[in-house]
Amino acid sequence: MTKNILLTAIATSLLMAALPAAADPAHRAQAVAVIKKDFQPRGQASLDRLAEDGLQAVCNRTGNKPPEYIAKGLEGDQLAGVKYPADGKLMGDWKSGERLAQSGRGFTWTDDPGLPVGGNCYNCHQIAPKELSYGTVGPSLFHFGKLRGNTLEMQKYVYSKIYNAKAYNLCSEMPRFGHVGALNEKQIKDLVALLLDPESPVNK
Amino acid sequence: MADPMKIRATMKGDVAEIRVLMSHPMESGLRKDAAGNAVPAHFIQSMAVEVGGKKIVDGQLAGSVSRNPVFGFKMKGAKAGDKVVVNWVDSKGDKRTDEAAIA
Amino acid sequence: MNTTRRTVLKGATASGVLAGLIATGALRPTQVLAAEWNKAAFESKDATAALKGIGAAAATESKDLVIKVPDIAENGAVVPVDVTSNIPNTSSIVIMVVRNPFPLSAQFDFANGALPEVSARLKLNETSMVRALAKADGKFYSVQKEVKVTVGGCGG
Amino acid sequence: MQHRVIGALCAMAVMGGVFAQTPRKPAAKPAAQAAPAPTAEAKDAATLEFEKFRAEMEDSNPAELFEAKGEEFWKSRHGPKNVSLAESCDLGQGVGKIEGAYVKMPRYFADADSVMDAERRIVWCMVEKQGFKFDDIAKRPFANENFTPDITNLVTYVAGHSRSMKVDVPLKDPKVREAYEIGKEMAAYRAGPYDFSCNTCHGSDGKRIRMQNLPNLSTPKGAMSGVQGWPGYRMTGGVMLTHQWRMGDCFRQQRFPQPKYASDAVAYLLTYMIGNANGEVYKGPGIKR
Repeated sequence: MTKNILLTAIATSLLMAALPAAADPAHRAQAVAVIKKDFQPRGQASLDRLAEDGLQAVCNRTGNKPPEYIAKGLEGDQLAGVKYPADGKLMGDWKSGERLAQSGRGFTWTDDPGLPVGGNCYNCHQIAPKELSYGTVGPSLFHFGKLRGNTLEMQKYVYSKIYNAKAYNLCSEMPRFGHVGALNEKQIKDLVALLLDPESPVNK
Repeated sequence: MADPMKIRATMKGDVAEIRVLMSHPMESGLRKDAAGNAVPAHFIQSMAVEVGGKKIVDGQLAGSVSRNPVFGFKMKGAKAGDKVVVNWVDSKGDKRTDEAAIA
Repeated sequence: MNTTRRTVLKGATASGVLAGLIATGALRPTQVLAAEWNKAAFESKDATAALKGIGAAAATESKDLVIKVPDIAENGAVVPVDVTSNIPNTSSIVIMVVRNPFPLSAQFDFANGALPEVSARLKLNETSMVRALAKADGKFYSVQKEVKVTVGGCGG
Repeated sequence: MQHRVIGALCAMAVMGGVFAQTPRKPAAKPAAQAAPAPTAEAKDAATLEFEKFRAEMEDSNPAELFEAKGEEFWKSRHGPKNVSLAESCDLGQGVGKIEGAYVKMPRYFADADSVMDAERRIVWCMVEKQGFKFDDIAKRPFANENFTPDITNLVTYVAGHSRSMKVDVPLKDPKVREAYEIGKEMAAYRAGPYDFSCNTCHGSDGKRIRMQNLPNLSTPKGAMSGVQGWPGYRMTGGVMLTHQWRMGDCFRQQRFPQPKYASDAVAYLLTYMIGNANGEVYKGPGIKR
């Protein structure tokens, strides 16, 4: 899942050396050792998921607050890795986007790896006003397009944010849906439409 | 053999409050298990509560009563020490009777 | 009572319940005998048929019948329902979940000092009206309230 | 939108709905449909609505049925060695003593040279004192459908004897403190396809996934709401589940592999979490969504 690591191993280790030491390196090291020792694979959740990729390592070692000069550079790397649709169209079908936003399935050891992964959006965000059961880990996205318009620039921002939220905030809590292959191009387009299409209930 | 019920009966003023917990899957027959197979119906259909030798509640239930059913009843004319007997019979003919005293 | 009981017993025989009752000794007169199951009403697939099945087709709305249910269910699998009847001579309380595949959920007949009041927990398949009925002096009264069933999150 | 067909992040896989195979009718439209976007306050109203029924739900909790079975097991002889836990198991308060034992774990047990949470300790007793095989217990450690393992009933029984008592994890014990510090670091460890750590969901105040509140485990009150109600009777599926199970389910939702049953990993995390709840009052086995 995390094969497309943008940082090479060498770059990572150099970077780690440059980082301020973790608050409690000894216990952190023990925690990592316990995690490696005491987990077992189940379903699609294999043990390689326990390894940090470069970005995770930076965030883990800095309590999710990397020094700005490091964060900026790495965010740029993440943004550079976003693959935009070849046809240049960034907005799909908001109705499909709404269905996708509702689904919280995917990647857990009880999920069938053959089934599509959901967008998980309502878990953390308020989106269309009709859905009352929404989470608040992320900001409300109600009226997202109404407030911001749907210029090509805005479409590009939303597409890239869903593709890789870490391009804008290195240690964001939001997953990198496109980067890790959870959502494909069409799905991300549909979510862009959900947020930006004037016909979407989000913007009514 | 069905597991025992938990019966709690207490006097609140002149009213006896009777609370019954039953151990039962209450399968409606409409549910599918993890493998996608229909789970056959198996639920309590009839129940009765008797206090001091007299029946006070006669109940009929559907599979839409929640699993491990919980019921609350109230009555007048009972006193501490009276025996409360509850029984049920399910759709497979399994049954269970338990008793408690009003506290 | 007697006619209904006989009809019900016939239904029960078909499903083998009666045989079970006899085999387990539940029909011995010395035991607290639970009511026989009104198969026709409980297996009705819509609320109207279920009402007919319990003889309550002509129920009238009543403010003296109080139903307490949550506006939004925390979990559709366990929805607390409290029903209290302030109608004199209430002898039975019936609870229905209108949009369930089998709407009729429970019927309680009271006697010997039991107050016409019951609390139970029911499964709601989806957002639905929950209807309570009370039988008093042979007539049926009803009240209903909607319970919303929503998508769940983690669950503590 | 068809609400319940689509799995929420955390909905149990088994439950598509209460009557899963029923053909779906369009859900009734909520009355407030036409209103503008519901505000955060409206959401809190839903939470308040749940709260109104909480006391009644907790007062008549099917967990009692499992407590009763646990008591039966605790007091009677079992296993290849045919001894009872009542006459052999020390939960830190002396052999057979269970009053207040649950809220004083995790603690360090010299005989096992480990920091153990309640469930891990009882499993240890079943293995060491009664002669059960650990692997047999660990094969099916948690309840599902119509199966409830003895260990779950036992934990529920023991937890029931810490009702209304203050959580008192002995953090002054250096071994327990060490476990706490390691657990704290584990909670912050982000990995997996979604970059989640425990703290992603449970490290700040006032957040929700869908309708469920996310306790902030770094504060006493928040940690307590993560401790409170476990072991709990889960309305979804109608099964009794333990705190060990809950930790595993968090990792499932974190998209991690599964923590091994009754392992250091779970014990250390529980030490961090329950330790943070020290001083808060535990209400006994609970009822969960």
